[in-house]
Amino acid sequence: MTAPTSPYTTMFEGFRAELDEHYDRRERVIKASRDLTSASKRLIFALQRTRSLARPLPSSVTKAAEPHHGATGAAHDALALELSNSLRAHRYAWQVSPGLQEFVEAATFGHYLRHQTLMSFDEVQKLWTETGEQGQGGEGMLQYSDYVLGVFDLTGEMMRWAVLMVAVWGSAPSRDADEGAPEGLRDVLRDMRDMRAALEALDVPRGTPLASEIGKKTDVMKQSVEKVENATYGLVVRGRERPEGWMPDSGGSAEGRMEVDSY
Amino acid sequence: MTAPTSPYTTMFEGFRAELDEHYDRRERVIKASRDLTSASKRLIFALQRTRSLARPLPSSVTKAAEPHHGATGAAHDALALELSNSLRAHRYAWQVSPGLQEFVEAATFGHYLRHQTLMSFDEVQKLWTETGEQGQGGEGMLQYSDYVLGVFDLTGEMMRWAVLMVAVWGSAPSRDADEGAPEGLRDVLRDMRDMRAALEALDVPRGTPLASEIGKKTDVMKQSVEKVENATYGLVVRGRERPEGWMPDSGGSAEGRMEVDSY
Amino acid sequence: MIDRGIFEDLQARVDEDAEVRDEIRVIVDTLEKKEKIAQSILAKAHSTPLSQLSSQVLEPAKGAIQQTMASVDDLSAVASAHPYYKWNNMWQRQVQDLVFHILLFGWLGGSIQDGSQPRPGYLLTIDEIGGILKVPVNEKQKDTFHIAIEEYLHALISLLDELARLARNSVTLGDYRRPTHIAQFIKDIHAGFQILNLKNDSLRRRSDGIKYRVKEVEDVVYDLSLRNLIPRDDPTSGQ
Amino acid sequence: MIDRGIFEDLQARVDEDAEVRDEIRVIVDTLEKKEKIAQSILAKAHSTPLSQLSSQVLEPAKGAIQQTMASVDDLSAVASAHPYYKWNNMWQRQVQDLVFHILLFGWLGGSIQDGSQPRPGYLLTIDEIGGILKVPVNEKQKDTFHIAIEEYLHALISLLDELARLARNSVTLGDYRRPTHIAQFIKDIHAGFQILNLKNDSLRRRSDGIKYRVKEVEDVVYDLSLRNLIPRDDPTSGQ
Amino acid sequence: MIDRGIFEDLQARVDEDAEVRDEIRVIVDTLEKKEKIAQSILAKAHSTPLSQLSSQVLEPAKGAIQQTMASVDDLSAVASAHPYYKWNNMWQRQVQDLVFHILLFGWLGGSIQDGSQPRPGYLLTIDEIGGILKVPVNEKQKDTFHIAIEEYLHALISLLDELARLARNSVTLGDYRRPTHIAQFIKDIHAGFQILNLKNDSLRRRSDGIKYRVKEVEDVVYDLSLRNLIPRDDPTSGQ
Amino acid sequence: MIDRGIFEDLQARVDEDAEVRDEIRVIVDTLEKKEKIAQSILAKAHSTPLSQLSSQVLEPAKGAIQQTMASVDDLSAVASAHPYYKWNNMWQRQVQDLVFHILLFGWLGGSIQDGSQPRPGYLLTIDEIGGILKVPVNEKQKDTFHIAIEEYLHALISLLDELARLARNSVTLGDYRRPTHIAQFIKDIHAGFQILNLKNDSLRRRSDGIKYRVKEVEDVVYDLSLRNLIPRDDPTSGQ
Amino acid sequence: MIDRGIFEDLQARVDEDAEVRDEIRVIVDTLEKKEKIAQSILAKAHSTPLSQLSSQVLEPAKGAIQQTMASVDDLSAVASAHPYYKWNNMWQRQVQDLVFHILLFGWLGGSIQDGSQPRPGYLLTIDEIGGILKVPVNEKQKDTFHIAIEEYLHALISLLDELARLARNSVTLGDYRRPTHIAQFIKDIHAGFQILNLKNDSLRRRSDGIKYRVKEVEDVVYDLSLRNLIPRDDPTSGQ
Amino acid sequence: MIDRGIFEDLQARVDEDAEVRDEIRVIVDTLEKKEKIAQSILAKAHSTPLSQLSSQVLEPAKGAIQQTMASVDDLSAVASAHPYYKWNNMWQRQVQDLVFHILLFGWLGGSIQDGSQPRPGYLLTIDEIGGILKVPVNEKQKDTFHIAIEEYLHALISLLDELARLARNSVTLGDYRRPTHIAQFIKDIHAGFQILNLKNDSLRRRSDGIKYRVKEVEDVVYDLSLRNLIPRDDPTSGQ
Ligand SMILES: [Mn+2]
Ligand SMILES: [Mn+2]
Repeated sequence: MTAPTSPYTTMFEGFRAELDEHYDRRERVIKASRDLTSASKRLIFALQRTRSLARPLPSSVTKAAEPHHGATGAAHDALALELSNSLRAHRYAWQVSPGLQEFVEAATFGHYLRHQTLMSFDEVQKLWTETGEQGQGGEGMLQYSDYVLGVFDLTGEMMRWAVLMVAVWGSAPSRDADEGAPEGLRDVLRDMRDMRAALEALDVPRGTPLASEIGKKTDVMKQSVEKVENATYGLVVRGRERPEGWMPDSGGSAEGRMEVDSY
Repeated sequence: MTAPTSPYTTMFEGFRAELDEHYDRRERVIKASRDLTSASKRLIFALQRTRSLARPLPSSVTKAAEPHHGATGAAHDALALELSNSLRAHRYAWQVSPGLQEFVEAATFGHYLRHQTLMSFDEVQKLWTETGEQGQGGEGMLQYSDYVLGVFDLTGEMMRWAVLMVAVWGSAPSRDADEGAPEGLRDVLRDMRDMRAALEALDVPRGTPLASEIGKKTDVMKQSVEKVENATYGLVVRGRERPEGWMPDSGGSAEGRMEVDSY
Repeated sequence: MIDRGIFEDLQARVDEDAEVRDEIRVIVDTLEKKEKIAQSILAKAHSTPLSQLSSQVLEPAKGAIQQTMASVDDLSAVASAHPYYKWNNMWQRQVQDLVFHILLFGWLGGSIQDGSQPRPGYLLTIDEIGGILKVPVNEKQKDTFHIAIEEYLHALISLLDELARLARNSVTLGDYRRPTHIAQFIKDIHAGFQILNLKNDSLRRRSDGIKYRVKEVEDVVYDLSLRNLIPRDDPTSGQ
Repeated sequence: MIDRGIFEDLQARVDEDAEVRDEIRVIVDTLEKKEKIAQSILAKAHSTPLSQLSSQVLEPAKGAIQQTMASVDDLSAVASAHPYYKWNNMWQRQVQDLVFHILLFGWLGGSIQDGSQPRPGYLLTIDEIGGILKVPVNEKQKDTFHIAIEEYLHALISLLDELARLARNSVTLGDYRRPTHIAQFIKDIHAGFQILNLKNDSLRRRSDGIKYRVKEVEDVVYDLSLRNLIPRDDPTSGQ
Repeated sequence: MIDRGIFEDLQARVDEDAEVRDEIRVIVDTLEKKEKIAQSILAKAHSTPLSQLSSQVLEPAKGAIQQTMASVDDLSAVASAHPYYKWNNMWQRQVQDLVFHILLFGWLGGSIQDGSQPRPGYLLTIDEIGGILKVPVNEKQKDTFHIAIEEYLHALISLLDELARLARNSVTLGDYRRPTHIAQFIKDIHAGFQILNLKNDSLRRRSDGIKYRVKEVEDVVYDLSLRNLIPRDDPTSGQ
Repeated sequence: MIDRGIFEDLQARVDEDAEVRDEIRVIVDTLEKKEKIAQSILAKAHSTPLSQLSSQVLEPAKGAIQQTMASVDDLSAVASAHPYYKWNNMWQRQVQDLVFHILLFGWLGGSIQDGSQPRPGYLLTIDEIGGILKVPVNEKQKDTFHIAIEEYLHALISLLDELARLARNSVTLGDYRRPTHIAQFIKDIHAGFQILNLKNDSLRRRSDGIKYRVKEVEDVVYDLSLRNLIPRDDPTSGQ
Repeated sequence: MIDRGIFEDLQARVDEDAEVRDEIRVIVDTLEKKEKIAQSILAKAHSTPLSQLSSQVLEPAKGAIQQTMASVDDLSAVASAHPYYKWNNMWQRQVQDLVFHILLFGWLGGSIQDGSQPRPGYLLTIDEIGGILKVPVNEKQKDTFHIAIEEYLHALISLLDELARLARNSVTLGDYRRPTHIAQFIKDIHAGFQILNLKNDSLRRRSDGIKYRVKEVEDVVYDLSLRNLIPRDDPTSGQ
Repeated sequence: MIDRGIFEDLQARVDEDAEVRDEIRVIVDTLEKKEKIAQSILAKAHSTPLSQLSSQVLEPAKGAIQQTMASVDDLSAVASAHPYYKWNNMWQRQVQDLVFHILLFGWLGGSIQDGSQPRPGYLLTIDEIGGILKVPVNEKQKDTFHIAIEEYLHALISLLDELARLARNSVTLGDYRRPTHIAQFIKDIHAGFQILNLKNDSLRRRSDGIKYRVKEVEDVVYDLSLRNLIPRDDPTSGQ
């Protein structure tokens, strides 16, 4: 025996069709968003191997990044297909946001390494629409809030890269010198401080979801800046022991040794 | 410029291949587990429309359930493919458990409605291996812990079903009488009490994950039993106002009316 | 080199959103105030005998509901200028309440359109609600203000809660006919909800409670049936 | 009708698991105690001049590590009788520590096999670790006890932490050659980790810290280089 | 260099606050103890037939309430010497309970002033409460101890909770008249609260619960009405 | 230089504590297992008619409770050899559960001592509990194992929870007399708790919940009373 | 029956509070915006060499701080019209931030009053802060807007956090003198806090963290001292 | 029916505990105040050259420590009248701090007993601490006030934290000898802790942190060693 049918069965069958479509689409969006997150994270890992700044990425990095670009493109196309109009794009914005934030993080990090400038929201949006493997798509999907939150995370990646740069290029002037230290390494600290100042100055109304997300990320961002400050501090303090006229590639001199002793 | 290659590159490339395979498989397992959860939930919704007990399911229910069986089978096959050996089955047990628990809930609920008995772990395991669309598979994937936790949730579905049964069959004896009240409706309460007693008596060592999951579900299970107790209590109290000799289908009598007045 | 313009652009977007928020807030507050008046009128249905229902409840309620429409117009106009799902949580509760009250009004036999004949026990469809409020419903393509299915369903559950209460109060008022109508209605709607596949959200939680509404009204019908109080001529009384 | 046998069967399974847990716990506790002895011996590497390293550290450490093998045998036997990933969290920390100490022992030039010649600065591979402990590694098909890649990588990170510390203490001991070896080794391993795609788990968090180890040893090499303290004959000194 | 006075001043202030806190605590504890006696006497209203209410409940309760007044005097004196909003959370619960019990006492027909005639079903106003306790009420300008309107309303909601319970217990005691009075009273108060736009605080949350009290007493009236148990002379019986 | 004895002494102490913990753990686990048997027997009280209560529930429960006593003896012996407050959190829950089940057993009319006559509805005092378990109670001076008054009160609150549930299930079993006894019992205990000034701990929180149990059983009595189902000889039936 | 005035009065009061809240909110939001400007200017102190500090940081910061004063005036006027402790949590964070930035401005050598000579390293007292902002401080009797001593101390702790960071960045800028001044300053403040018996609140928690700031600057002084980088004329250089 | 004595007894017990708590609180507060004076004197060790240590730090500290003893006497008297483990969490922090400061005082070369010769670098044993404070230590049988071994070890870890900081500050003060002594001392204690199998509590967590102290002092020794700043006569200088 089963529940009696009712005069409203047809109406509810209509509702069921709509709701099932909605829930199924949400599932697909969640899955594509996870794929986008995963591919973007791998892209960032590949980018971290760059040892230059404001120059085209070395071919080894671009080659390593290649498959992840493909995965990003596939995720983009899946999302563009599901979120093909503004209504849907906003309806599933919460589900797709983690993936988009990670995409922003990867895009802006790569851009920074190549140009030493912060990629703008419009540029990221444009890149996103061009990311698909099957032509353009996904317009209006990437919100400015995704951009802001991705830029917060970008500071973490900049910190990881910069601390390592300070380590291998700063403290050991006599080694690997032939590869050449990147110009403007210390400008990274200036850029990070500028970003910190700009992000802290953002005036987001209390009680909004964006404000609470920013609240969660602010401390980590500040710490990232301070980690680079500390690395730079170490560079300066140690650098002061370098004797007058001491050259990295000269291997030091007897006077150098004495100089040290007399400190 | 890029990070220098190292003598260990080959070794780490091997590690990367292994780890990427692991992470990718975990993603696929999570996705299939979500699909299994979703299909099982829809199966349960369809089963809730049953109005009989210990009889074959009515065709309207089996028909409504049909597509969800297909979805469950697809999820099963995806999981069986990924978790094809014992090592993998246990490695991703945490990720697949929510889906399997929901499968147990749906399987045991359907079984209870058909037979008014609790489906055993072995029976559920067997059903799981036969659930695939492409022959058997998935042996050893469904753990007894999944079974126990699914049975805890089963009490919630039994409660939903029983309270509605009490409502439509118990309190309104004069209506829909032609469809016939299920036999043994009040036995459901006995069965739920037996399940409560058995589940409470389970002695699981403190500090294990199973103990903590059980801890989270125990109160809800108890409340489900007590909700059915309360519904049955109402049935009894109200039933006591029925005049001697009053018959549901007689539509009452003049004396009945007077009887009420004299209360 | 960090371009300050990037952040100025972001700040401008944030400020723009803040303005939208304020604009919507004002409209929603007004809607809520008007809604409360409709609510307090409709609440009298529980203590008003059927004979006076039209004059005491339905007529005044009609006026009150019409008052809310200006706010719905305002809301629709402002909201349609922005992405629907970016802001809809700001008015969801109020719109659900309004739809609920229109459903109750309609179920009691009220009619917004002059001249249309009253149909007590009638469930206004989501399209009819949209027609009354002059807004689209269940919009899937255009990013415009509309009544979503979920909102209609929430309102419908509120209606069932209210009717279960009304069934008992009808008995207190001496009306032994209405409870059987209500019982059948609630069971019909319950059957409808049972074919939905809801996720673990607030709609699922609320729909889970409908079975208790079924139980409550069945109990009332049982009480009346036992005492032979159900009028014989009622085709749904189950005699 | 609820069949009591169902629950008796479940209880039997629960009890069986509890027994397995107890059995593993005892073995792991023993392993941990033996491990601590190896650890305390290897800790002396920080204060032992290179010339005495073999007699003061490596020889005693070799004995201590051999002592742990009986426990690894026991663990392997018991664990292989049950699903690996059901229980592996019980011994992960201890096995990682043991692998770390074998890696350190090997890096310092120690060798478990008699007669094999010492190779200071050598990184034992995961297969060699498996050979020493006589257990499989990176097992993907058979559900048996093994050393997982993640465990090896955790141990490797611990080795880098320890070597960064050793670089400074080497200077204190007057050994100006080892820091440059350590620096190159840590940078090489760091380059390896950089090609991994790690998820947000404990391995990711720990590997994130390797850059600070790189920095620490680079600073030591810089300090020595600045003072002309790096022996000229060292091919890795970058002169 | 640094002015030590800052820290001494802070310490003095911390110590001063601790003293105020202790002083208030002692008074509030005493008030609470006396309050509990009044509470336990008034609790008997649920099991005392109307005929014995005056002698068994109202008379003893009057004495108990009078006992609390000395503590209210003390509290008023101490609290008025400090900023009201800095400390008021220390006594809020106790003062609300006291006001609740005076409201219940008054509703049952009790009267603190000798000679005034009993008015069962009467709601004491906030001003009358202030008069009884000899403290200001709803003070908006002067920063002195007072009964805040929020406290009065919390007490009023507690009264509704108690009366809903009393309605059922009245039936058990064979009093079929009181439930209809209670039902009307609760519905009147409910209507008052419904028109309010409260902010989202504890008062809002508790006032949202009044609808359940309404339902409870409607159910009692339904039960009585269905069985023709409501005395005919009752104008609200709905017959 | 550093006295190694400190660390050896600490290790000895840590090991000693671990041993005590293990020893107590084993006893408490055994007690818990036995307790669960008593619990599952007593749970049948909800589905056993009064006529079969003695044979189906009380007799088997008596045996089960007697089985627990050996564990209580063991616990008392071991625990008394160590500071009570250092370890008592290890057995608190189990002892509270045991006391609760003995209270329930006694309330249902069971008696541990052979020959003593059953007194259904009787509350065993803490001293009687101590007598049954052969351990001191409410010990204030000697640092020995005992049943603390807080444990007794927690068990008492558990009893009230269980009895409120039993009141409804009694009606289902056709017993209309027990609910009124339960109602009176719960109200008496409630009155006792209300007079206490407990500090803000778990006992306070749980005792605050007794009022909901009172309401539950009052509702049952109301349902019976309304339908004239309370046996006439019952003095609390409200007739 | 029920006095509707109660609810009207409550609504009036709720509305009034809402107005006060809105009024304060607007002022505080404006204050916060201005504050953020001051903050972003002062943040440049970390990257500005001493020689340009006055023109690049202090001058612009002075203007920014002066801009905030109008908001403080507004806040003081509005807040003083209402009980201080009812609303003070609305502006606490902003006022603490403002005081912190004025303290930092003053410590860096800035001066609000024209003509007064700069005193780098100087801690503005709470009275001086009050003088600058033209509001009372540490008001204990009058219930008026003021800077509370707790707010000053929170700001002071924020200053220490900032100075610890500044000590390192000063070195990066080539200023080896400032770290020793900062070290002495932080240690002096730390000594002051240590003597306090604070109750267990946020001030206590934050003051517990000062010891980590002490350690940080001691490390900087150590690094400079070890390398003989501390200018000789500095009395705390440890030579 | 219900024995009221149960509740009176409970109330008496609750009140009694509150009194004990208050009594202990007062003593502990006094102890804490005296302790803070000792702490602030000993804090000067970080900025006082060795030559002035005795007059500037050790002499005044001795007096301050002696002042605390009266409070320890009081505490011992009161605490011994009650079960130790029921109340010991009330004074644990203060007693640990006191023991820590006595250990630091002793390590710096201070001596409470007149005439005994100073032994810088000496670690007072737990028995010596007990002798100084005139209380039992590591009491296992009698339930009396005592210094627990865990408290001593917590204090010891605090000493290591303080000495790691002192090592750097010694360099700042131009004392290049003390760091190597401290390094050896910390490494010895670390070796002691490493051999322990602690259970997973706060002592375990804090002892896990000792390795960072080891690293800190090794870094100082490295810095000095690299620059040839370690006095040649030092046997641990590693030259
Ligand atoms: Mn990232
Ligand atoms: Mn379920």
